[in-house]
Amino acid sequence: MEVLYFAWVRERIGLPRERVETRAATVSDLVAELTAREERYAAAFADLSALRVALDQELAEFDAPLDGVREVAFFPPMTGG
Amino acid sequence: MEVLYFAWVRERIGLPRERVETRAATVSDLVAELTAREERYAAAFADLSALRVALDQELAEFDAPLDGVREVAFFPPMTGG
Amino acid sequence: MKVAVQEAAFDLGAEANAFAAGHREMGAVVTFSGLVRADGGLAALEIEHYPGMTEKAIRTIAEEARDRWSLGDVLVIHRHGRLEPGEAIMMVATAAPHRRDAFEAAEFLMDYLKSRAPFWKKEIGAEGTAWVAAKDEDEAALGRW
Amino acid sequence: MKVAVQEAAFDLGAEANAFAAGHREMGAVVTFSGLVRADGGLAALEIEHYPGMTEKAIRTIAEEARDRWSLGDVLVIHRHGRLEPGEAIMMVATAAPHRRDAFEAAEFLMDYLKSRAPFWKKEIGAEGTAWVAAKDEDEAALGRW
Repeated sequence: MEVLYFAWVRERIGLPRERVETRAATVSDLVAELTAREERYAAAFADLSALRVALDQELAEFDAPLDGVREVAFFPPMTGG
Repeated sequence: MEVLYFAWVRERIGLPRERVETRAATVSDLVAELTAREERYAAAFADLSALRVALDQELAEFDAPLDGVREVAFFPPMTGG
Repeated sequence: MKVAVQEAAFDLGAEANAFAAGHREMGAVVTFSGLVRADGGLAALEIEHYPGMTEKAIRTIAEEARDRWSLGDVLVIHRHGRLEPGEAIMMVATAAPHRRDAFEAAEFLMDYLKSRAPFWKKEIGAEGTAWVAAKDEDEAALGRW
Repeated sequence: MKVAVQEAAFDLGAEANAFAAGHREMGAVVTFSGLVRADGGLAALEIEHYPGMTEKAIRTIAEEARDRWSLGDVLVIHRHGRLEPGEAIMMVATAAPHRRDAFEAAEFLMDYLKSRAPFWKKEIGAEGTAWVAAKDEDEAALGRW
């Protein structure tokens, strides 16, 4: 699946998007996998309460299943307007 | 004092303003004086709940004293905006 | 603070731009404009006002808004005379550091202008003319503040 | 309904005029514009967004507003990229037969755009850059609706 990062999540991880091959069942599982990879992921995902996630461009919860999802995006709370 | 009429009050009485010599103590007394004058005044002042009054260009109540007042205006509830 | 009571038409967009440009230290600008509705049958609106009292009443309302909310500035323009359907009757604008202040102050201004500034509207239709009646809900709206 | 997510600057007044002109049957038009505050030290604002999701999220919010209030139309413009102090970041406009609907829908749009549309602001100052943190009060504002 495609995994996208925005704002300081993007800056900490150091790239805006990447293709990830995973069998993670939920967003939380995916976060655990990424966190285990490298320090920069661990830094980005250190505090999930400061993060939001979208699945196929819709806001979702961290316990949401990834079944059939093609695009996951992680970002901080939004500050538009 | 100067007495001014606006909107349908002006139309019923048939003039926008007039000079009135009066010893009326309150707005209500002035209304009673005018009402007694002619039918067109009686028609304009028939329902005081449908009227508003301003004394020297400030909204006031019908029991307000006229002491020192130079300009009295009668009009329907306002419909600006 | 700019208050204008005028017969001439005004350019809503140009006024909004000029107002916003004057407040570079403010983050939020709200405008409200009241337009003559192009309803079936309405040929024109005739607005009467009370010269002298009108400006005073609007300034009092605008000052009250500035006391109640944290505002950078307030603009009120209100026309009188004859207006055609689609024309702007009036506008208010508020500039504030925060959006909630700008919104609330603009609503407050509108609620008070509606029932406390001496304007009267007459509708001119194909079948005659009629003074617009004040609505109970407009008087009731003042109770919010 | 017009939704624009764009890098280019827009003319607030021209947009407001075009929007109002398109709604001659509506009596009330409200606009909100968010401007980059010319605060001490801020050199620019950099706005990042999530292409694809952004337009969708804004449309969803605008449709919700149209379901909840009696509205003639809704306009949302939001910029991304680099903005200088004093520039307009975004605007919303609502047209309605009655002013309360126009005001409430505009506030609703702003509250939701603020916390539910995928934009992130970064402040660029003389001493470095900093992502703008979301405010608890912005999340809390959604509870009103």
